[in-house]
Amino acid sequence: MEEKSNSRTDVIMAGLGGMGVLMAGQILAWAALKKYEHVSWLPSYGVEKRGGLCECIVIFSDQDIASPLIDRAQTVVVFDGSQLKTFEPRVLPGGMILVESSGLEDEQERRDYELVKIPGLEIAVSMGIRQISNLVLLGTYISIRGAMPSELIEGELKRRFGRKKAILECNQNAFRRGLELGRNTKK
Amino acid sequence: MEEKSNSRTDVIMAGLGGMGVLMAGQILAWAALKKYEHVSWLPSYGVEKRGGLCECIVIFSDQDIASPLIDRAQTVVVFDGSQLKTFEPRVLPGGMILVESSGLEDEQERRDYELVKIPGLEIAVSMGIRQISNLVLLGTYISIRGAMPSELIEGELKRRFGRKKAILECNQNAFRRGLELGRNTKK
Amino acid sequence: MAEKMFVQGNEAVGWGALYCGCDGFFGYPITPQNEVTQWFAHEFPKRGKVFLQSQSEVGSINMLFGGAAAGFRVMTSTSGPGWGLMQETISHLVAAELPCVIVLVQRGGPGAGSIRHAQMDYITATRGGGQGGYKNIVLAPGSVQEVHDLIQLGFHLADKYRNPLVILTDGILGQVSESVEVKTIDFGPLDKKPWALRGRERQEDGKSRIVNSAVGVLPLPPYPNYISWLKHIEEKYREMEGSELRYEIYQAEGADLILVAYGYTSRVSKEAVNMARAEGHKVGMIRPITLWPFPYSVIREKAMLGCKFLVVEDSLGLLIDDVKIGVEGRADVHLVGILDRHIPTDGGMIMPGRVFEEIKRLL
Amino acid sequence: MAEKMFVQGNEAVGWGALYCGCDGFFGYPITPQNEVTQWFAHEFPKRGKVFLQSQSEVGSINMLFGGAAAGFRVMTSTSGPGWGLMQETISHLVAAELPCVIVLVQRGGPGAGSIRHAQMDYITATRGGGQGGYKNIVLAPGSVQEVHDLIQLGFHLADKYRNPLVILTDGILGQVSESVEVKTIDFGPLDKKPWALRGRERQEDGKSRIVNSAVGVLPLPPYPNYISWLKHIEEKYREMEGSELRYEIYQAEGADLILVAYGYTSRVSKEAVNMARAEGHKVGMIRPITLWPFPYSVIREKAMLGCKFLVVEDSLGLLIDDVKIGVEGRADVHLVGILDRHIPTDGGMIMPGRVFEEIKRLL
Amino acid sequence: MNKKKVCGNPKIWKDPPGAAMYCPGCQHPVIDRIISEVLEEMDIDGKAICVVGVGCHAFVQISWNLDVLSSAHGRALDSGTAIKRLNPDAIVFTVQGDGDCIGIGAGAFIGAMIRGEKITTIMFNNTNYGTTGGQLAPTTLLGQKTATTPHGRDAALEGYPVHTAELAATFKGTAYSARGSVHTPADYQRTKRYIKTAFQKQIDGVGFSFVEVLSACPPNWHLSPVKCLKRIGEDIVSEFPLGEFKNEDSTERLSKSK
Amino acid sequence: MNKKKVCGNPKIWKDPPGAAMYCPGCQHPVIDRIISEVLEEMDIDGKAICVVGVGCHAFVQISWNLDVLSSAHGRALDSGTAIKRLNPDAIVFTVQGDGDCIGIGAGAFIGAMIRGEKITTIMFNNTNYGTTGGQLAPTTLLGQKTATTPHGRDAALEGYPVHTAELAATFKGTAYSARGSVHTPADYQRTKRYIKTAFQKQIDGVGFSFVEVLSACPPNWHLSPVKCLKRIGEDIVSEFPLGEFKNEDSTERLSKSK
Amino acid sequence: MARGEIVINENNCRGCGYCQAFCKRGCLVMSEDKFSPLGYILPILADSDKCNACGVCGQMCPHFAIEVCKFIEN
Amino acid sequence: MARGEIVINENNCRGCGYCQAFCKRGCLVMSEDKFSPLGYILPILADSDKCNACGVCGQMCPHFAIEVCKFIEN
Ligand SMILES: Cc1ncc(C[n+]2csc(CCOP(=O)(O)OP(=O)(O)O)c2C)c(N)n1
Ligand SMILES: Cc1ncc(C[n+]2csc(CCOP(=O)(O)OP(=O)(O)O)c2C)c(N)n1
Ligand code: SF4
Ligand code: SF4
Ligand code: SF4
Ligand code: SF4
Repeated sequence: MEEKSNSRTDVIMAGLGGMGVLMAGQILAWAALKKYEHVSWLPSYGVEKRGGLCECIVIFSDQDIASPLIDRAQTVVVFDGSQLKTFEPRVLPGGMILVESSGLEDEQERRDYELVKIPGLEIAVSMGIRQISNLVLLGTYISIRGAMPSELIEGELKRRFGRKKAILECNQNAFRRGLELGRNTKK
Repeated sequence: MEEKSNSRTDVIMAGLGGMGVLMAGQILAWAALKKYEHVSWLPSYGVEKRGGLCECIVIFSDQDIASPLIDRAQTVVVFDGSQLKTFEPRVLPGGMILVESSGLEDEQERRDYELVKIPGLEIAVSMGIRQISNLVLLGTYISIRGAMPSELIEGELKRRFGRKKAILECNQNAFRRGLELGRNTKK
Repeated sequence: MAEKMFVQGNEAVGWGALYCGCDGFFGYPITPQNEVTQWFAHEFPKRGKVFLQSQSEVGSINMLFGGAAAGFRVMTSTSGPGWGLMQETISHLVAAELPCVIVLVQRGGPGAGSIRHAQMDYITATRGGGQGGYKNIVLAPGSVQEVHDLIQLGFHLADKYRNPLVILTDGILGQVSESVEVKTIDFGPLDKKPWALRGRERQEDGKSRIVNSAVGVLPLPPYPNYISWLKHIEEKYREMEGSELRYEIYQAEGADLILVAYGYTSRVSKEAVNMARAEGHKVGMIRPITLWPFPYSVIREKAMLGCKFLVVEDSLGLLIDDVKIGVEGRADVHLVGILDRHIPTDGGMIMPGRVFEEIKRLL
Repeated sequence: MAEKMFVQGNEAVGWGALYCGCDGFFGYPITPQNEVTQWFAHEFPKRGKVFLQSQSEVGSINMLFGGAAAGFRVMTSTSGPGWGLMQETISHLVAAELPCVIVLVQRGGPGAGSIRHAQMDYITATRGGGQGGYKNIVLAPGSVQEVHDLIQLGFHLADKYRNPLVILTDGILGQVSESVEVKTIDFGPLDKKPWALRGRERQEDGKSRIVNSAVGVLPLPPYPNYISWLKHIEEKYREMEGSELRYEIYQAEGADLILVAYGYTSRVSKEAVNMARAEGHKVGMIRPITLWPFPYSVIREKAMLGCKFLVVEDSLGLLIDDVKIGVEGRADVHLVGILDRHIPTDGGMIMPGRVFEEIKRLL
Repeated sequence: MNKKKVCGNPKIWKDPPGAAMYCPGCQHPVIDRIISEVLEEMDIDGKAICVVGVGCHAFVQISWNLDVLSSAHGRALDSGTAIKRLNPDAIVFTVQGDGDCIGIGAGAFIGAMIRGEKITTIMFNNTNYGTTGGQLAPTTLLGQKTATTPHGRDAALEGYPVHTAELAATFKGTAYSARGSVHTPADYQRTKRYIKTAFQKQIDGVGFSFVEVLSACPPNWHLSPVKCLKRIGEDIVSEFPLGEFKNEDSTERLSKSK
Repeated sequence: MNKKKVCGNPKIWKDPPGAAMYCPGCQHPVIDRIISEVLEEMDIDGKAICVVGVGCHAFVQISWNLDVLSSAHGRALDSGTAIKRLNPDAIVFTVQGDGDCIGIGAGAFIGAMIRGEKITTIMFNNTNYGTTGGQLAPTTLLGQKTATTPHGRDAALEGYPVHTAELAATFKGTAYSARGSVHTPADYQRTKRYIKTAFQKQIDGVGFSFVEVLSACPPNWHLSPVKCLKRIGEDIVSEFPLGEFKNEDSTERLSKSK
Repeated sequence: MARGEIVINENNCRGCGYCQAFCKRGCLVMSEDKFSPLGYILPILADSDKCNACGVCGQMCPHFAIEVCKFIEN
Repeated sequence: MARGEIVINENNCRGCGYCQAFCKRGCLVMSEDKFSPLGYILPILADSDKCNACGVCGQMCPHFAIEVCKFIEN
């Protein structure tokens, strides 16, 4: 196990059911375990099978996590453009929202946070698999926020999909495209 | 309906299950209805099908009956001689216990009440029907205590058994034998 | 038109129900309420009303769920384990806002306990024994006449508030016979249950209805979501608390000691109060008739005057918690409970003499 | 030998049970506890232990009745309506003195209510929802680690007192993943359940055993009658109250306002306390770990010092009654409850921000 | 040239439908469509009162323009019994899942059949508990993997799939019992006839009537919808044969009844 | 000349017996005697665990020198299931009344048969609820007067008597099902053979085994004990035929099971 | 001549009459005036000589009130 | 020539593919790149001319997404 870090990161991942929001959060949480003493992942969703609002909160820290449930986070990643308005209140002043640009129609209303638009779905479709836009967004988040070394995520992808090579590869590719995109966006 | 009376009478009828204790009490209570504004009948018995302790409390009064459940009564009628000891504490000082003489072995322990022994079973057997000893005791009780005019009981017997003539008659006979016995005992 | 009868408490349940237009009774045998079920089996079918013996108490209570949803006045009665089995659906009845009357003839517990009387279901009756926290109005008769009367009030209040209602009696009140004036009591008009299921074409507005208890899963008009519906339920409770409190005060004026009791032990307590007053002691009684809502304010008022309290309850102590909530630490609260039973026959009961003894000890 | 894992609260139930020698799990699907049942379905059979899906929650709880009577460590888990259905037999378990663990992952009620989290079963868990008035020890974990730990303590205490025990969690604690140290916790030795049914020839004394819950009907040795048995049960309760009280005090020293919460809202409250302390407010928290027995004395002590109380509970207000009993009118008791939920997604939850707002309003 | 609608929403179907609740390829709403058509064609929808169980099959309550009661899990027949007894003119039917009806609901089911309630039950058999994530049901096939039988149902541990329609037929109080499916258009029509006959028995007062209908549950079978239909046509109908198991003649029966 | 006891208390019968609980002429204890003899003859009393239901049939718990669990009403098979699963070496059997088993207990009964629990159930059928005063049971005969059917059971209202042994036989999980009676000495012996076979199925692990036994309940039938036996021999056996309804061969079955 | 012995436990007997009904040889008949301690009519041994110790009365007695022994010559 | 008309409600369709499976004339086939608002693959009318308005696609569609009309000459 690597040396444990000395900071706290929190992020809300949000979108509609069926988009891989919860899984992106889980990958992040499991990756964080390698570096942080305290990690929490809290999902929240409705009754509908698909298309209902859905979110998860991921926190990793070297200190006790008082509550895995928080009102607002440093970063909010919105996986469905149409939901920006719904989740805008959830970012801390001075924080950042990463939003999927496809479906995005809402205007940014608050001015106290930074908004970054990511064409995750476009990239995923260009790669031939719509379902992996969640990893594109995860990659972008990692590289823009520097939440943790990207190797930790890569490791987690291997742990998770190691036995199914094709799936592993396409997830890796999507994640790396996201990282790249983040690096370009960041500057 | 006759004119309502102006007094209170309470009696505990007790014995073992299967002896007609509850029914004797019910006949008394129904009869009392004709004369008293307030009447209560409260049975109490155990789980056993037969042979378990069993009692009922009958109260009739022209005034509100605070509790149909009372610790001790003016009169206790014990339908099984073997149970005198069990029910002796239930009579008020100055009161009376009428006890079936068959099976009676216990000595009277308290001296503050009057004990009257009645050979109810003997009489019933002599009449050819063991089961009607309860009416013999009821008759004795009525005549000794003058609890109510015996016609009220006769009326209730008619109401209750009117349609079954043979049963009515043997109950009437037993009750009258009891009355007679009481008259002789009283003096 | 009143009729005078000499009946058992369990039978008075039937007469009360009959005279207030109960349409159907659904029940399953259990001691000590069998006379209730049997009364309905004998008296209801011949009057064109429904009596049905269910296959279990889960059956009975879900039959009420259907019958109440269809707009009928329906009821059941049970005891002990049967009460335990009904808890899931009582909660559904509250959630679906379905009026009905449940008679609980209390016996001894826990478990199968005893088949004889006791007063051990106070908490589950007043606070809801099933899932999710809810309230029923609980009426506790103290005499056979009151059994008859409160059944009728019970149906009225259940319909008025669209909530199940519990009549809490006990094995002794069920067995005792007293004379009763049997008649219909008028509590005023009620709406015609426009929400009930009758088949769409029989609805006055020709619109279909849904009745369900899962408002958080499939929202029910007019409530857009779970929380707004909960708010409505909560408001209904506040309204019941405000309007439906009922109690009897007996000889409590200037008392140094006040007994609190309901059901059969309230009769025993009355006798004990009489015994005490006869000897010149200042003793009185408060008898809650509604156990929920509970007369906290009445208790509190007396507690502020500095008297002591003695709860007489045939249990290990349940009602006593409500009395304690009422006095808020201002007065001592004592208990004559199930362990104080005198044993004249099997199992025993709380006797007036024992209560009087305790009164004397406390004064 | 400890193992570190990142698991959901619902899965931690399984790991805790496995590491303390649970022999069998009997359950029926219901949201939001399905992960518990599925964990056992996957992990128990391959380890030679019993997993069985029952035909209903009535089935599950009566399977515990059998398994516990046979001397095994058995458990179930459920939620909402399933909890309602178990009430009859939980009462029988108490009466027959059968140890077992029931995990209740609370969802919204009443009725079918909502399939998501809530904290609305406090009363039925702490005071007995079934017939006849009884008590279970109720343990309320506040983290995934504590879920794992308290399951083990739960089995120990259930066996020690021969009483069913309830682990009260909620849909949020069931869903959240945290890292957990998985290992066997040693609570000391227990007897070998000499009362259990094993078949007469396997009994050490060669004598047969009876286990029943109807002591008032068919007396069970060593209790000659119903009342003597009730006395024994009552004494056991007093012993649990004396020995098993557990709670956490957080930042409560010299506080002007004390939050009281358990389960997921205790985490939310902790965050709110931190927020308040960061702004210099004197705010603390009392977290009951045993909900029954309840830390009345701890609450009373603080109330005497003159602080206010704020109960944070995802319900219409149930725990708050116990806090009120504790303060005995000496302090104001406020509630942030289910109507204060924030709605980030369907149904909403109580958020730290809302609690902090209320803290500021009250100070 | 005019247009005539040959297939659209049934008249008693509310718009927008609650169909959004179902997973892609779920066949529950297909059965709902059949029931809708039958009620309309028999012109009994106006006096119908439906009691739904708890499960995905219950979503229909928000789609139907019928009076509907949503019962406690497994207890639809208890609630339906009281409705029919109190309001004998109503057409009372229950819509239940296999878990709801013969799992947790077996007590109510057996009770209603013993009493011979004049009610109609349509049981949607998808061989698992759909709503809660595909657990073992009494109807699960041997070898079928579910959330609670990860290695497939094993007769030695979990017993054999229950044949509900055959079971229902054994009760004297049952007037009609059949099993249909909707995995082909022909079966759709056959099932519709069964359901129609079942309602007719209720109208004639002959006794309890029961129709079990097989239904695909793609997410929990871990198969694509189209493969689910193939599975029904092969594995499932060979375990659960389609057809009528009892069809009691009304007049004959009514004269026997006393 | 010596004496040899040919009939006395069974060895596993405690003295004094709980027989005082029964009404005169109740045949429940006669069935208890048969079970005692079978357990002794098969030498399995030492590892037997009996689960009794709630009702008069449960009084036997205080008479038997066996480990006995007194279950919740109708749930003996749930509790028995857990005992057998956790302790497969034990001989687990339930003693239940007809009301307990197929009335309130139908859910547990059906569940156990679907799962094919390796348990034996002896159901005492006295066609009513004895303990509570003789109410209608699912087994009550048409026309029979009970405390809750004062004019006799009417098929139109309360349905038809349920045939539990035949019903049990329809489940694949059931290895053995029979109905006996004790109204003649010959039937006593026949019933004893049934009960023995039932326990043997459990020992062989073939599946669930079930024996229904008719029993007289004089006070609730409002007949003298001797007339009760006549009623059994005439009316009751003509409604409830005696005999074996299923006797599954073990070896064949076990090989089919997977 | 009697080949067996019948002992009736009068505490247990509840006067049901099954023993009389099932004794094909008429050894046991219900009395008219002999009562048990609980008040039930008791059977009496009308003709004990006929008893062949078949044991049926004991088996059919629901109240465990009859013990039957067979005489064995040895 | 088309004897009927098929209208697909794209909001309701959940891409199950039953319409394609049951249309014996091949009128409806699943697209590869047409998505519904909820993200499901949509069927397309491959050959509407062949439609004889049998209505089977509509009946078998679980999501009430298909309306079928028959042309009537009058
Ligand atoms: C008493 C109770 N237990 C459990 C549940 C949870 N539950 C909801 S739906 C369901 C399963 C339904 O399965 P089935 O009846 O087969 O219907 P389907 O969803 O497959 O249509 C369960 C167990 C509940 N609502 N109530
Ligand atoms: C849940 C519940 N409901 C009702 C009862 C009351 N009860 C006790 S015994 C009994 C009937 C038993 O009848 P049966 O099973 O036929 O047995 P029998 O007495 O005839 O042997 C009933 C209803 C109970 N104990 N528990
Ligand atoms: S889980 Fe199965 S039954 Fe439920 S909606 Fe989905 S496909 Fe239909
Ligand atoms: S009531 Fe019937 S079953 Fe019960 S002991 Fe008496 S005769 Fe036997
Ligand atoms: S069979 Fe038994 S109980 Fe009946 S009369 Fe004969 S000895 Fe007595
Ligand atoms: S059958 Fe209906 S839901 Fe399925 S693909 Fe065709 S139109 Fe869409």
